[in-house]
Amino acid sequence: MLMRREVRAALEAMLFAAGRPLTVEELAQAVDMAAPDVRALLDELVLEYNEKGSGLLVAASGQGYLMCTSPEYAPYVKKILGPGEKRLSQAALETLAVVAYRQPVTRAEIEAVRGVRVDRTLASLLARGLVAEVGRKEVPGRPALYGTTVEFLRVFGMTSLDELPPADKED
Amino acid sequence: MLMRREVRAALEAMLFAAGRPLTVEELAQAVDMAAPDVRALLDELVLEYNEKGSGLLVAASGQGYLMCTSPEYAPYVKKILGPGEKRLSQAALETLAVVAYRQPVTRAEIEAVRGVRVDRTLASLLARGLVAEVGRKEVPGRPALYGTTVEFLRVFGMTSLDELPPADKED
Amino acid sequence: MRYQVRLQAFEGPMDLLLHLIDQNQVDIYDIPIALITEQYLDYLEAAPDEDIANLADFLVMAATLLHIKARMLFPRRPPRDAAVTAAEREEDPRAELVQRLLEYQAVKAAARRLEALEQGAALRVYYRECSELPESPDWPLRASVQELCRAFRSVWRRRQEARPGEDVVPRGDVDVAAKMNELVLMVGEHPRGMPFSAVFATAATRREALAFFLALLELIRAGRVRAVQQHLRGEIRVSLVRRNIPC
Repeated sequence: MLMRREVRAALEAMLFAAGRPLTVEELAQAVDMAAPDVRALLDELVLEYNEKGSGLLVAASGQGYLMCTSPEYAPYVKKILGPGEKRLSQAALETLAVVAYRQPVTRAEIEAVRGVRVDRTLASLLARGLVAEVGRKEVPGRPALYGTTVEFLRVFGMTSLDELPPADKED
Repeated sequence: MLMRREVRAALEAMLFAAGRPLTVEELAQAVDMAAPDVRALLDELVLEYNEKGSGLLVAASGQGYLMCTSPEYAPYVKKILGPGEKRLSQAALETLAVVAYRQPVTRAEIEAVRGVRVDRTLASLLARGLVAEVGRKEVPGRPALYGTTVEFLRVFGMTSLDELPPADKED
Repeated sequence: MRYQVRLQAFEGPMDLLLHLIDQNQVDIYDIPIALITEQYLDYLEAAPDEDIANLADFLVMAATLLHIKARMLFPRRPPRDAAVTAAEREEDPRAELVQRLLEYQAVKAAARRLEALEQGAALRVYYRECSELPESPDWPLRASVQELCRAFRSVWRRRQEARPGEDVVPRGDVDVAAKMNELVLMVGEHPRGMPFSAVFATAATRREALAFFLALLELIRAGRVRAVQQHLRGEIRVSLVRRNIPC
């Protein structure tokens, strides 16, 4: 049986290494503890990282718990990582925006908003792992429903979809 | 001008996100501070992470400073990253091949052959113990020379480097 | 008026419509449909041949615009103003189009914000860049010698295709220490100084030239060689530093 301090450290190590949000269940299974106990420890970590003014952050989101850098140090991280990956095209960004704000959404629904066919753009977003099929719509033809992925969160630097900038405000 | 606490946090964030050893010079440039001051802060971080029994570690090596998981929590990390054998990525395999056939070889020489930066790949091969620093090249700057390890022989099922198939024959 | 702007410059018919509304500085809630339709059709007519494949989406919107225009010719209500209720606005033939335009405008704004996040222009968090290999040595790795050998050959082939003719890192590599000795002998033969450029004339490859250069720097640093430039942009001459040789 691990000591409490050790479990916390194990959780830290796992969150660090994964590079993606981990669910309480995954983590609980790994440390062989009950999920509620693990959740309590995780929430402690969230608070602690937040309070000590570290450059890192443990964030709880719908997808699970995630370790990432604090937003206030983003400019420094950007300097080290260099310029971002290749830019998404305008068509890809618009399609992605519709998926992000309307998910789950069918292809026909995206096309209705953008006023153009999106089959190729959607295929490339699926291939890049920014969008995934998340189900089928229960209407005749049962069209695929699309949603954003964890990779989407990673590329746009969010810990959860709640951080999507509000859609109705003009800028 | 950043406060001392902020510089530390910025260093943490950069080390976290980079996933490879960062040199004092790189970090100093990013936070716009003198290298010796940054080195002192980094050494503080090394001590602190070590003392507080975190699941993470800041380690100084010949290549610079690296943030990684504490070795004692490796079994948990392994559980989370998924069971089963891992295949080497093409990038890792190619870098390893250049080291194996051209050893001892400097990083710049590997990069000249592969035509891409290899610092991250090389760092992960070093961390995994497939490659090690075997000396310094006696040219200005004395860059590190790399060679393969006993672990490399074990993974590839060889008893000695003489068993490497000749590379100049076409297959 | 003809517009020689390619349709491809627009992300679709909605984008073109927003552009026209913007250009004419008209209220999106009160679109002068006849004017906008006319300008829209002008764009389509002026479309170069390459844009034809792209035209279908634009034609659907053209039909919608013409339909709205036809319905507008038979006004059933007085001109709209802010006091008109939502139910009444529903009956405006333009209402659905306005709704779609507003929605599309929001999508464009959202796309811009996503772009800023992607480029790191806005504050964002960074996930860890995972190393490709698990660090623990007890992690089983699957790899074969054949695979390794193939990888090396493919790297080598790519390299030679990329830079034919140029010498790739030779096995023994060029030895800077040896070059230092060579340089001392060469420079010694020029009592009045050896032209800098001549130092490199004997180098067969770029790497060898680099080795010469590094050797030269080392010699200068060690005080065994002096490099002198008589005037600005003049030739640099390299000469040995004579020491009192004890007999």
